Amino acid sequence: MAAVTPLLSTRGLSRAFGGLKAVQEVDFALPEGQIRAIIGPNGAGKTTFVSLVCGRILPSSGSVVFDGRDVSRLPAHKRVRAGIAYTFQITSIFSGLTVFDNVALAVQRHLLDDREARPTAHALKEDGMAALEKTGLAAFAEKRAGNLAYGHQRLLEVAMGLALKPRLLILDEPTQGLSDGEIDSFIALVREIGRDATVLLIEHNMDVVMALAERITVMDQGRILAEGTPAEIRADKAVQQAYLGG
Amino acid sequence: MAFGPYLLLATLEGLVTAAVLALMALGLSLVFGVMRVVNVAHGEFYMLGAVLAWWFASLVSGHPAIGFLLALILSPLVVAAVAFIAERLVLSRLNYEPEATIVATIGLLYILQQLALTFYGPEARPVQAPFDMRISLPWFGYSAYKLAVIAASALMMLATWVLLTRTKIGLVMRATQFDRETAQAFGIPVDRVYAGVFALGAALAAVAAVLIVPIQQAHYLMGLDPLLLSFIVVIIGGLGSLRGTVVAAILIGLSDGIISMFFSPTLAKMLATLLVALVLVFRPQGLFGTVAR
Amino acid sequence: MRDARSLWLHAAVILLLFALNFLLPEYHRGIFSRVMVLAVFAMGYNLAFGYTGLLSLGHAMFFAAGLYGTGLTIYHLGWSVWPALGAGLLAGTLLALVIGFLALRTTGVAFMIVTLMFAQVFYLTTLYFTTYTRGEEGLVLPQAMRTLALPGASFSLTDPTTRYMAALALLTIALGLTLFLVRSPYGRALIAIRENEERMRMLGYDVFANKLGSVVISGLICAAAGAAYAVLFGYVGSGFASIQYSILPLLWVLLGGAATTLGPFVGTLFMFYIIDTASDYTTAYLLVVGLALILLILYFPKGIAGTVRERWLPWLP
Amino acid sequence: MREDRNSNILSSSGLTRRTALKGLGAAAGLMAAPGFVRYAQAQSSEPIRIGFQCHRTGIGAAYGRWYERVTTATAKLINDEGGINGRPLEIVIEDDGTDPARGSEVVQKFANQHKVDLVYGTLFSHVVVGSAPMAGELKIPYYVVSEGYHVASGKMNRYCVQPGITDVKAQVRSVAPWIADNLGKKVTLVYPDYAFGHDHRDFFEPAIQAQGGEVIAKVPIPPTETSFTRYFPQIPRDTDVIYHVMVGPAVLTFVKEMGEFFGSGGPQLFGFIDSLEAVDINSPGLEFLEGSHFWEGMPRYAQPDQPDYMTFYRETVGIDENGASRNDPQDVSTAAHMFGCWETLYVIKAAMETADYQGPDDRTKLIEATEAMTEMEAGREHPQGPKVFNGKIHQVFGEQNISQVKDGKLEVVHRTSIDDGLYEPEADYTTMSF
Repeated sequence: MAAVTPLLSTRGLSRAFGGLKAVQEVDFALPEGQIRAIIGPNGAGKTTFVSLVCGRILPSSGSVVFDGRDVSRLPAHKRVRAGIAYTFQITSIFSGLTVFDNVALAVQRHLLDDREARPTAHALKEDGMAALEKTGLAAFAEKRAGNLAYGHQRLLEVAMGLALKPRLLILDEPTQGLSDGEIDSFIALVREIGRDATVLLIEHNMDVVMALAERITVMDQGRILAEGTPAEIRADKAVQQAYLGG
Repeated sequence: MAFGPYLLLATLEGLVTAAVLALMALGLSLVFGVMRVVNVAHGEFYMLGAVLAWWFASLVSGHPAIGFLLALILSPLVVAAVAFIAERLVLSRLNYEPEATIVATIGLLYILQQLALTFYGPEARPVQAPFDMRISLPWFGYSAYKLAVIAASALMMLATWVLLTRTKIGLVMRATQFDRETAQAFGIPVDRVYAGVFALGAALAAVAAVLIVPIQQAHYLMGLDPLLLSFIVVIIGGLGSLRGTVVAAILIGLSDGIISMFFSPTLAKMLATLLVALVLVFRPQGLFGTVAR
Repeated sequence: MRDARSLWLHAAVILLLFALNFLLPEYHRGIFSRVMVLAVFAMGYNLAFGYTGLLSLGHAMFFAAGLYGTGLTIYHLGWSVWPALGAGLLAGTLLALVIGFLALRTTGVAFMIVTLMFAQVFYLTTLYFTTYTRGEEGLVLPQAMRTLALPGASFSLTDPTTRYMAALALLTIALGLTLFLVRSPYGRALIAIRENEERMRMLGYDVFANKLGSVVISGLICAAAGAAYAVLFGYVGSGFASIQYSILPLLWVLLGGAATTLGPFVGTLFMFYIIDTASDYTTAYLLVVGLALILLILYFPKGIAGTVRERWLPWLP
Repeated sequence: MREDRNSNILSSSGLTRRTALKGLGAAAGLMAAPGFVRYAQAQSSEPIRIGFQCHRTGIGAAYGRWYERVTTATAKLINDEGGINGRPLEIVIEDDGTDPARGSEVVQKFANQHKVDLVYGTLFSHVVVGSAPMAGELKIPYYVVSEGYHVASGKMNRYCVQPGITDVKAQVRSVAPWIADNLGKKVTLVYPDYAFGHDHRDFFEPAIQAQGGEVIAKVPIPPTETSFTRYFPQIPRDTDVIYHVMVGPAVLTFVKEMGEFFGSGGPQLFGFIDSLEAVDINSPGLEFLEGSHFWEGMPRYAQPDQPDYMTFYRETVGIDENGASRNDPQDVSTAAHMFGCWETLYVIKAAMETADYQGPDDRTKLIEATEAMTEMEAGREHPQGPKVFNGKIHQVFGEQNISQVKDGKLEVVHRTSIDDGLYEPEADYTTMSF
């Protein structure tokens, strides 16, 4: 059991848009159960990298291995069903539907794939409400999602990700635009999620990163610049130069 | 008839179709490109242009060219005015919501058709060509006027191209097309631009109609087929691409004629339509469009 | 709670329509039969357009596939009504599968145009095979063959009451199916695809397959309407495959209210009576129709049922 | 609730109320006359109501307008002459939009709401075929004026009759011998690629072969076409005669482009006037038709030797010597077909009087009386000429005109006999149940 295969790994992962090399030759590994943060300046390729992982875009070269299986050519929806959930950087909820229906869409996907469960109205309700309670949105279940406050919409994003019961949850700048109080409860929420799932977090707010991440990966200009514990990263000269200190 | 002359004939005919189609499609493309409005009534502006052409031409006597020129100037102007009013009264109040504008323009289609039927009547009526000349080729005869239509259409296209790319009006239109909000922020009167574009689009359809009435006749139901064809041209050509529109119009004009050399005509139409549909299926952005959003 | 309310409402509508068979004057009873069949066409269209957000301009081909699938097997092969209806449904469903598979590679306006063109090919096909279809002139199905055999009895579909009841039965099935679908997880997924396709993909949904499913079911319902039209009204002609019959269901649905279960019926009925009433008062009734459309869309942009839902009954499905 | 609306419907059609009033007046006048006492006692003076399914809008509107004018004029005349069985005739008009589905609805409306005695007047074949099933189901007589072969084919039903105009099969067979004798034996057919065109193709080929001629090429033209030049190369060089029959608004283009293509050196032309109904033969571009021949059901231009009843007919329906409206010389009539309305109404009148028609209960008697008709003499009731009715196939047969364009006018050069057009009946409606 010494050499545990990581839940997620990439090898030589690259993606170019026209002449711009957004992600170059990234080798990355994420063991099961970890909360990992990816940081880096704007345009470092963080979002492109996680998009390659979850399949929103396809790589120019390189591979993505999830749970021991090469998923590089798998379309996004199949990766999601394999256990990779992604929450959007820009809030992308179904604003015309109720909060409950938003979550129910994720729950029913999960239930449909689970051989033992069936998407009965009862099971939908139970799992959906559970995800809403976890994120503190249960009171708004019947409200139109588009009418929620911005912070709540961000939480709803997370709740949808959660309801998929993923093995890997990718959060793309989840705290952007949240108030300090909201951030605190958000940190608590992610900690709790981290107990069951592996979390990959893109985050600008260093307080959040330091509070949550077990390890940190730093990206710059499409490459991995450094990787280590929060303390190691804080001490890394190259990181300080490229990012923290400027 | 030998293959060579036959091909020549099919090509000439294809070009005439393409010339008229390109003009009409250009109008549709402008409206769609700038305003994002699917104008189902575009074919009726074409019809109105033809009907008015007959009316203006019948007002004057003397050489047929006088009546024709009068129609060529006045008919597009009147059609543009009608379109302008319709835009101000109806479309602008719908906020250019795509589905709502489809219904509204279908309503407009019914209204224009009924007015034409009531005031113009159900007959097909011709307008005399400004000149009457038959070019005798060794294998067949051909109307010189048809060749003139190709030239006139090319000229109109060129003028539109200059308007769009070389003048301030064109710049304003392109800015509005690119980003409505920003254009507004820069003080561009988006409302007036929209009404103007809608009127211009209708006027182009009317010009196409005036050119065609000496060949085909004005009839109150003449709008539907060209409407469908110009929709196809606009999409195949790629949205907002003037070059694409012209190429697609020629492609569709020619394919129709040339395929019909080899198959029974109805089968040819089926095959040509299927072919164009499949082009679109495998290249949804059209021939010259950038990837659609 | 909201489920029960909407179930009651739909049951009440069906009951009312049942009662109208006995209350309506003969002419209007006949009209209702026809409107119910065409409303099923609109309901099929609504599933693709209203709920899934697929603006097709080619649904006439699915209606016509049902019409011809049923009509030609009766006329040329002498099939009885049930197997002929089966042939119509099969024709429409298969066609929808193929067309959906191709056309769904495109989106937005390109989808609209591609469907329009495929429908045009279908229309020309009905003309090309004039030897069998009699093209635009069409075929009359012999009265004697329009007999519906049920266990223990057989009914002539040329009888007004039978026709009304058959149309009502079809409407009930289509309405029930729509209601069931839109309240099922699948229906929720379709609505969500309309709202935000990318998000659905990232929730693990195969968007293409779901849309294809929607087009196929939509095609099936439209074909059912076409097949029923053939046996109930005894006429099969290529006019039903023309572009006009692709635009009509769009119009009916938008008038009645897109993405509402009852909207298609309300819209079809409304549109019919505008034309019928206007033509009583003026020969220029198209003018009235045109004006009515514009006024409706200006003041009731969500359609009739859509406006009712928005202003008064938010629970309406 | 709908009942009281009826009055509006009638007055809205404008002519119907006038017609009805005049009819009533005339009927009242006649009833005062001694000879009519018998009728006055036996009959009610309730009008006989005829539902006129009219192509007011849609592709048939140009025909529809003239069908309406002729119908109005004929109804007025019949009423002035004392009506039918002493009862005035009232025409109720509904527009079918030249659409088969709407046509079927209109039949329903006539039968169930207007409660007319019969439905009449449809021209376009697809509307007839679309409406006929409903007429059969509602058991209401359906008198069409369509010239299609649909009625004679036996595919309609017992209620559907065509007693006022010869069908296309007979028309085609009538003209074939003359074409073979006078224009040439090698014929190329140009026709629209749908049912109407296919009828011409299928009926003409055997007819010309019987005369020792042959069809050397067939050029079908798709119905959505608006430009035709590219099809002309398919016409073989050794063609003697081009037989052309096109309908719809694009026909003028067709004829014009044919002129441009062939110039003066082309083959002979024989066309069906259907192409140019409601179109002035002197329209710009049609000059090259000079010298070519046309089938005409009834001559458009007044002929020098025409009988008095034809002159009377032309005056009554309001057309001048050029076949245009007397109020507007630009408004050219559909003379070759619209006489069928006149004759059909007179057939209805005759059949009703024979059957002693009282009301809807006598509808089957009316059909039987129509079926029993055989010869119809030329005259006021049948200005187009003598006719023979075949009750088995519900179809009438008449003489046809072949006219030549001379000095921009159509001059009748030959009149076919009824026998030229007769063919073996393929059906027998009289054995079918009501």
